[in-house]
Amino acid sequence: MTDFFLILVGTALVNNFVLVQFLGLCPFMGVSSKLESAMGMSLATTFVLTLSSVASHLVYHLLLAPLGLEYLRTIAFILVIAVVVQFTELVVRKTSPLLHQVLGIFLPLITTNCAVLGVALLTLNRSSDFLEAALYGFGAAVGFSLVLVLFAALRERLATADVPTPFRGAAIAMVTASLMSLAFMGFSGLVRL
Amino acid sequence: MTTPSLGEVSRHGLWSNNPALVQLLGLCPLLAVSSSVVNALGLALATLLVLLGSNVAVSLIRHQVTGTLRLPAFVMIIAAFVTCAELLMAAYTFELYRILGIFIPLIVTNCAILGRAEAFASRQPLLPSATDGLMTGLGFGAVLVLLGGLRELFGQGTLFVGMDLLLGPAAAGWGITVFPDLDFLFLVLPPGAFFATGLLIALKNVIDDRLERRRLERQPDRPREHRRVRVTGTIR
Amino acid sequence: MAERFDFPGGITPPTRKARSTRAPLRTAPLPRRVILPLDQHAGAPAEPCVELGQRVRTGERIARASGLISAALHASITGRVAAIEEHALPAGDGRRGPCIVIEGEGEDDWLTLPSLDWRQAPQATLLERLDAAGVVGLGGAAFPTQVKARIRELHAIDTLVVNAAECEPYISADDLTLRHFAADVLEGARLMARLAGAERILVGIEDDKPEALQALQAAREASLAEAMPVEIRPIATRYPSGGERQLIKRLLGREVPSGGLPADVGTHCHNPGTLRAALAAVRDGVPLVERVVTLTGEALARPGNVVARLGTPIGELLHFAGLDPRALHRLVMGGPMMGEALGELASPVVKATNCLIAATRQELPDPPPEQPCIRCGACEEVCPASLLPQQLYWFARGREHDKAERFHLFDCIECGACSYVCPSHIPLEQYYRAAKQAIRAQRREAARADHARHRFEFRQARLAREQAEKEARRAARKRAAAPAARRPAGGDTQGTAPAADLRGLRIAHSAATAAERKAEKALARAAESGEADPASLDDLETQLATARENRQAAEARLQAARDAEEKPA
Amino acid sequence: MSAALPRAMGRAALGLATFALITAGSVALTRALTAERIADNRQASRHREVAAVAPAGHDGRLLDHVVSRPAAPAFGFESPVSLWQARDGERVLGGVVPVTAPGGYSGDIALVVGLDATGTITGVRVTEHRETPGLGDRIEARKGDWIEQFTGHSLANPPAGGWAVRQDGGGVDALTGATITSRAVIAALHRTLQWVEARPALFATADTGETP
Amino acid sequence: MLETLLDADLVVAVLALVGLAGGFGALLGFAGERFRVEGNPVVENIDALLPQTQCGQCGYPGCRPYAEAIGEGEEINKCPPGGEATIAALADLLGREVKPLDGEAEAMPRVAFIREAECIGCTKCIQACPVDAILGAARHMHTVIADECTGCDLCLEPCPVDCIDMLPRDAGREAIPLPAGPGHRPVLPTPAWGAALIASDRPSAPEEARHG
Amino acid sequence: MSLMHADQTAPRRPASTAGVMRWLLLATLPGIAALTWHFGWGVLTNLGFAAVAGIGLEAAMLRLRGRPVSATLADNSALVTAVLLGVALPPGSAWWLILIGMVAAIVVAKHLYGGLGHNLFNPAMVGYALLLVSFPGPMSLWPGPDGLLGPEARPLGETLRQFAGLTSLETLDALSGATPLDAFKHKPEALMAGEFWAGTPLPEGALTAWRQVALAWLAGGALLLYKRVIGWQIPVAMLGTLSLVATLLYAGNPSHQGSPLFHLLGGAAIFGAFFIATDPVSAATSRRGKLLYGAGIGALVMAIRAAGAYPDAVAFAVLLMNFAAPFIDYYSEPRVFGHPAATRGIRADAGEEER
Ligand SMILES: Cc1cc2nc3c(=O)[nH]c(=O)nc-3n(C[C@H](O)[C@H](O)[C@H](O)COP(=O)(O)O)c2cc1C
Ligand SMILES: Cc1cc2nc3c(=O)[nH]c(=O)nc-3n(C[C@H](O)[C@H](O)[C@H](O)COP(=O)(O)O)c2cc1C
Ligand SMILES: Cc1cc2nc3c(=O)[nH]c(=O)nc-3n(C[C@H](O)[C@H](O)[C@H](O)COP(=O)(O)O)c2cc1C
Ligand SMILES: Cc1cc2nc3c(=O)[nH]c(=O)nc-3n(C[C@H](O)[C@H](O)[C@H](O)CO)c2cc1C
Ligand code: SF4
Ligand code: SF4
Ligand code: SF4
Ligand code: SF4
Ligand code: FES
Repeated sequence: MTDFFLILVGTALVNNFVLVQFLGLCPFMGVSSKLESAMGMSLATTFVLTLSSVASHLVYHLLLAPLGLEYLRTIAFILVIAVVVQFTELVVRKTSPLLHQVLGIFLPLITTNCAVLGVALLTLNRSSDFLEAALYGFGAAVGFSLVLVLFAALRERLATADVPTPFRGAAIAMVTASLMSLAFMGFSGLVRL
Repeated sequence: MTTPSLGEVSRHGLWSNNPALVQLLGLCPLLAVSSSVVNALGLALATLLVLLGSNVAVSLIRHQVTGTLRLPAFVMIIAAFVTCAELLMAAYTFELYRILGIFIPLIVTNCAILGRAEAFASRQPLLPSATDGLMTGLGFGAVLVLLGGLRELFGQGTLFVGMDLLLGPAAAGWGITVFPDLDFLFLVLPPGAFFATGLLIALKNVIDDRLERRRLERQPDRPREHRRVRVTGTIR
Repeated sequence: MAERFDFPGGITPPTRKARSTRAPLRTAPLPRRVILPLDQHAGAPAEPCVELGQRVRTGERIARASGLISAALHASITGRVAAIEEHALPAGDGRRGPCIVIEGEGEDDWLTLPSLDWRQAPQATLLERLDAAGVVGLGGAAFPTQVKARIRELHAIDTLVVNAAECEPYISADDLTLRHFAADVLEGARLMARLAGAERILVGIEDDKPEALQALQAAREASLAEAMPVEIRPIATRYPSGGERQLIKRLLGREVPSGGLPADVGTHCHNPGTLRAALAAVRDGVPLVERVVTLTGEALARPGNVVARLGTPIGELLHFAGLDPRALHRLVMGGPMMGEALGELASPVVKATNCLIAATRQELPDPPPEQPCIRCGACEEVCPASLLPQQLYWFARGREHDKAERFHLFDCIECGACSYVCPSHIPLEQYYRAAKQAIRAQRREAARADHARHRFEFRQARLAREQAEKEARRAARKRAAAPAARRPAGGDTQGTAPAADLRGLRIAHSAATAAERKAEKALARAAESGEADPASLDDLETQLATARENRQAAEARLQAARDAEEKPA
Repeated sequence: MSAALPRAMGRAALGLATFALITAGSVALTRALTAERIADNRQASRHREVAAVAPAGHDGRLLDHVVSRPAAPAFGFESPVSLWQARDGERVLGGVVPVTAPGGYSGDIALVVGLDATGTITGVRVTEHRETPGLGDRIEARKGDWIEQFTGHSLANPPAGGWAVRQDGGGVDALTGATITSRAVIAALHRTLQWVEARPALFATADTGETP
Repeated sequence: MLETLLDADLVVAVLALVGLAGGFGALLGFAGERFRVEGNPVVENIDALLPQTQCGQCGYPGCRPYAEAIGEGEEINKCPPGGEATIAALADLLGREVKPLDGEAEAMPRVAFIREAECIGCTKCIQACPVDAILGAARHMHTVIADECTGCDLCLEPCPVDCIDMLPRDAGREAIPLPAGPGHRPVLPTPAWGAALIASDRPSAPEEARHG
Repeated sequence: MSLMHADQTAPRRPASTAGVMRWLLLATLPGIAALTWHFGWGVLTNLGFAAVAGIGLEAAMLRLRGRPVSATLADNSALVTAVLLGVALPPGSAWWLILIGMVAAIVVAKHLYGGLGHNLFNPAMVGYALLLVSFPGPMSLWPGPDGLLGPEARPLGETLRQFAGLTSLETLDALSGATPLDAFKHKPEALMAGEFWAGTPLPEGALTAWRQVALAWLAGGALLLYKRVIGWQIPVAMLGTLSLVATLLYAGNPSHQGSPLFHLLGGAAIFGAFFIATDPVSAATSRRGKLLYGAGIGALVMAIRAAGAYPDAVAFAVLLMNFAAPFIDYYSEPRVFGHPAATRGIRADAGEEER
């Protein structure tokens, strides 16, 4: 139990994907100017990240590893991810137009979120079992969602700030991310993974 | 979509639509691997190759693949290129391969690559696509190396240390120590990566602003073109 | 004194009322000329019903109400209509508006209405009288009293609240009204209570007005025989306990719902001045042509309260009170919290003018420059609506209107308590006022755009129908021309396509019919509820017309297809 | 509809399979062509690391002499140890032990420790770590000479209690600002030396233990 | 070369991935067919944000076609009647950058007004008006229903006798300006009493005080 | 519009932003005095140079941004930032350290965002955290409590040399260079809390000195509360949560954890609760939000103190909660008058999936 908790805290905060590990930065910068969108994106990412982390785990341990094809893992994983995303989108669009309204534009973006592939590859490195893989994916997603949503709220406040012209927009967002990452340094050493 | 001229494609890739500074794509490798010039240069080269290859390949098959299969097909092409690049690096620049580590497979999801494939190569013929790949890759690489230099110089006080990993023993002596006792961890650590990128973006804004102002001085006002469609018939 | 209920927030600025309460109530001299704006009440402006040069008597109607919410206007002196023209209004932004100007004859020749016994007269007569006398609320919003009194038709009222709080600094008009006419005010309250169907009267009065309180109590004692119970409840002085929502909360513990009216919680709230005016209109047949105005401020030598005719130029009134123009720095109509700073002395006293402050520079200095908000939260602590003024400020400044609305901008009563305490001297309520106005404009534009879209769709549908009908006619003609034509060979393979087509058209037709029915129902529902404004009814009509056109087009197409299909017998 | 579904599925399956064929084929081909070279690289790199710490005078065939030793959890070896013997002909000069130092600042630190037959350290190198750049990463030989200071020391030198950072009362200067990393490395070295002492026959003869 | 190609490893690799891809492809094909939806809700949302002036200044015949074009990647800054507000709303909806308007913003909302004395009743303007805001029959004078007119000025050009004017629409109550912000004093009316007594350092034009 | 203003009638609350800042500065005096008394001239060199750098940088930035310089400087906020950073740094820090910190605080954290009122993060703490991360060595070297005038006091001259960067505390005894939290954190793994205290590797009187300093800050905090410069919500929530967590930890494992009192008085908790966490600009703004915000800081401080790499964590905890503040603000609107229940958040329907 505590192990699971530690994995969650470790992946979500201490080794936060976005601010510490540098994964998933593009959607982090791109989909954070509005809180609403950020929430949609977090929801979508959490779902896809957990699912594809599990699926990749299965593909690796049931197909690639037994056949000695570890070197094909990148291709196989990215295939899994693309299909998971595409499939999710199709299903959501049909079954819940409302959810699609929220998640619609974000789902395709997730394919190119390197956090998704990153979590698949990192899970491998840690050679964890199935449950851990799922947890790892989920923890990473929670960490991603957390900072994305908080960052979006910050950026909304930023929109009314009197920022010097050259720094308006992406530049000040980067500086803000920098300060956030500085704050996250405080977590360092909290959980050793 | 009309085919833009090669010059325009180049200008877009290198400056006005630079993937790293304007589109904010490919940020993960940009920030993660820019702590020194060598790492940056290594990843820049790998990315450039993959970008070029994938743009060419996607452009070639652009009429064959459509619909739901497009995304999986594109990423598989990219993944194939990346894996090949990874294998080749392992075979020929082993040390660098070890340093870049997880970020080589992650080139697959470097959003800039899929972004270019989707936005450009899948709609344009071979030559512009290849140029776009090359120029975007160069633009991305330039920012990467610049950032690497900035962080290495002000974070550790050195420049070009360890170039031999990439360029062979001949480059072993290139490393220079500019500020001997400098150890400004902030720039070496993640926060510094974000901050330096922010500074570069601001710098680009300043330069753009200057250029724009100069351009305006030269030709003060552009006549407003009037294009208007009459609405008298039915739509749809 | 322990109060059972209270509203959140509030401030206690210095009251500065003593200056104007020392002197007894006086009557201002009859003005030689009055300027009567047509738009001095809430709702639509009145319409003039006099001609240029016509002689009018004091109390004669010169403009009539022009809509559901509007009020009549009466001549406040005897004389001739000298002009109907644009004139400076008593407003901070220097607005001008249409006014009737009456040149006086020097004498006061009254034209009053027959007096009524409010205990006997039927409700409808009383309401008519209030309407005819142009009585509006004198507590601030100048809302037509007659309209407000009709509340009974929609809500059950149990308590009539007399709002004698007079919470703003400087103002003492209600204080003096109560000191001199407490009995009238209570009788007026009984009148209004009867109209509203209330069972009791509750007077809320701040405890800084002991004389008024005494007068009220005496009047209450004197009328104990009346059936309607009257309760007088002094409350601790705190701004803005005179806001009706705040007062009702404080007296009764009831919270007027957001966007609702006091009537939603069974109350009805009136200012003492209004009650007196209502009584005068009914009992004496005197229309609303004069009111009590507080004249105060350090720049006046003889401050006090006066009974002034409406339309009296403000400058004249101030000179009567001994204005020292050199000392005058700021002229304010209303209180210093919610009132408006005026730019000139020529504008007239209107129905809503309860107070005129001629302040010196030391008294009401220029507001200091605004500084950045540091989110200290002082404003939040005093907001009587429990809003987050600091958040609203940032949203208003950033023009983030949907967020401002999400944070309940429209629950702000613009009391200015937040500005009063803000250490950064931000004129917060001005931001809110601007944002509210912008949002209203935006809503109007959005409604316009929607309507334009519907009109456009209607046109498209109309064109489509015309086209389809033309085609149907052509098909019919064709069939008539060649009735016996044989079907071409291989008709089977071709036959499937039109059949599928026909099915599609039939589906489209029934869909169009259903849409039409739906539009009809929507329109009927809106028309029935009686709450929709004309514009939205119009819009619904357009939508119905569009649906109709669509249905007709589908019919025509179906007909054309059938004609083409029709097998020769 | 009923016919369209299998058709669409078939078409999509075929399309994606074609792509898989092309992409996987080219990757597999590249891999087939480079596999040998990569393996060589790996071997060479390992050799370089091992050679850097091995006792001097060996015959250059370090990686050929792998010997296995059973796990010794008390000394930090959780699983059987495969170490490389440095030989000169039949004479065993010493060996190189791969050691994992747990409790680094962020994760385990992998080291190779070279020892001569007397149990004296002939060199230490960090092979893998995730310590902070600029702080903990100065344990790399490339970035500082901190790691060199252990060469020539043994269990008895410094004397008892010396194998600890100065802050804990030991005799080793920690890297400034990276005491945790330093502590982890020193503790691992100390344990390895104790292990070597507890197994005096470790490097004694060429054929002790099972050679794989 | 052929040897390499027929290498068992290689064949296994390719087959495995082809199988995987085939399976996934079928899955996608299934989903694509099974969960097909028509229409695009995004276009509806975009259309709702456009001003519905139907003027065609965006280069599309009406707002809806422009909405569809935006849905397919067209720039969002081409609608002059919408102005900055519409661009901002679109950017918000689509998560794109706000760009300056391509063209000139409308200064203020306007309505068409037909000088009825000059109208010859040619009905050309009726045909041009996208919202049926013009009333009239052939050879009778026409008039504009001001409440319905969107101010698109499409009726201007077809008119053979140039009898149509665009007049400013009264925008209801004047907008209340936001205060000037930090560093500025709130604007109060300039006192206009006893002009001789007022120090001359105030801005003398009352207009300024009113609007500034 | 409101033509009356509270400053005409000032009750207890300071009536202008400059006044607010002035009271804050006044309230730091007891703390500064106590620090100086125990830790010597270094406190004053820190403060002096930080103030000079702060005002200089603020003026430079204002001029660069084309804003009125002297009028804005008069709001005293740059001075507040300088003083707060100055007292947080180890006494007698080298000038370059202070300068880098002030640049981070005033230029990066404040003016890149638009100056007073616009910054998202607490400027002083940005400066402090940046220094802590970049220069862990110099930042963890506190001098021993040698006093200002006593026989062991560090002479002014030596402090000045240290300030000029000519000597460093590193050359002195390592153990004197530690705050109690620092020393406790870095005690060798095996040492139990009891043994640590028994052996007291801290110089005599260090704990007392720290306790007295904390109490002096408390006195300043009381003044701020009395003058209504700060609300009670943040300090109470923060110290309450901190004590609660510390008590739980201590009850669970008294042999390895510091006591609650140690956590309250041994570090920057009191100072942080009254002077740092209360920075209104970067904190949550609603009353309800402030409670959450303060509690978050308290919990984070304890989490990092108990398990993280840093001995004290007020700066990081404050920055982390600054990060969360706008989000908290969206979700902490009170029940508005006339509404049946509070409706919070930007979108009621999408608001739930967060965690
Ligand atoms: C049926 C009815 C409708 C009313 N509608 C409004 C209205 O639309 N706007 C308004 O300001 N007051 C309206 N009132 C009057 C308010 O209750 C209130 O007395 C008036 O706004 C003056 O309030 P104030 O001075 O606090 O602003 C209405 C009253 C009644 C009985
Ligand atoms: C902040 C605020 C303060 C008010 N103060 C008073 C007041 O002191 N006395 C008063 O009669 N009305 C005051 N009003 C107006 C009342 O809300 C309400 O409109 C009035 O009592 C209705 O009575 P009437 O229709 O007779 O004017 C105030 C309104 C607001 C928003
Ligand atoms: C960003 C950051 C990274 C750090 N990385 C390491 C590290 O890799 N190794 C290490 O031993 N200490 C690291 N530390 C420092 C520890 O937190 C702790 O301060 C140090 O180990 C003890 O300091 P000392 O050597 O000055 O006593 C790091 C500190 C920071 C701020
Ligand atoms: C109660 C209070 C606490 C403050 N705390 C800080 C602080 O911790 N750090 C800081 O840089 N400024 C602080 N300030 C000053 C000011 O708010 C700060 O400079 C702004 O954040 C700059 O925009 C404080 C001000 C007040 C009134
Ligand atoms: S009182 Fe003024 S400075 Fe304080 S939060 Fe409110 S608006 Fe901002
Ligand atoms: S003006 Fe509005 S926000 Fe300000 S205190 Fe009054 S009700 Fe609250
Ligand atoms: S320019 Fe704007 S208003 Fe005109 S048709 Fe295009 S979208 Fe509609
Ligand atoms: S009347 Fe003229 S300007 Fe008005 S909507 Fe019709 S075409 Fe446009
Ligand atoms: S490179 Fe774009 S998300 Fe990582």
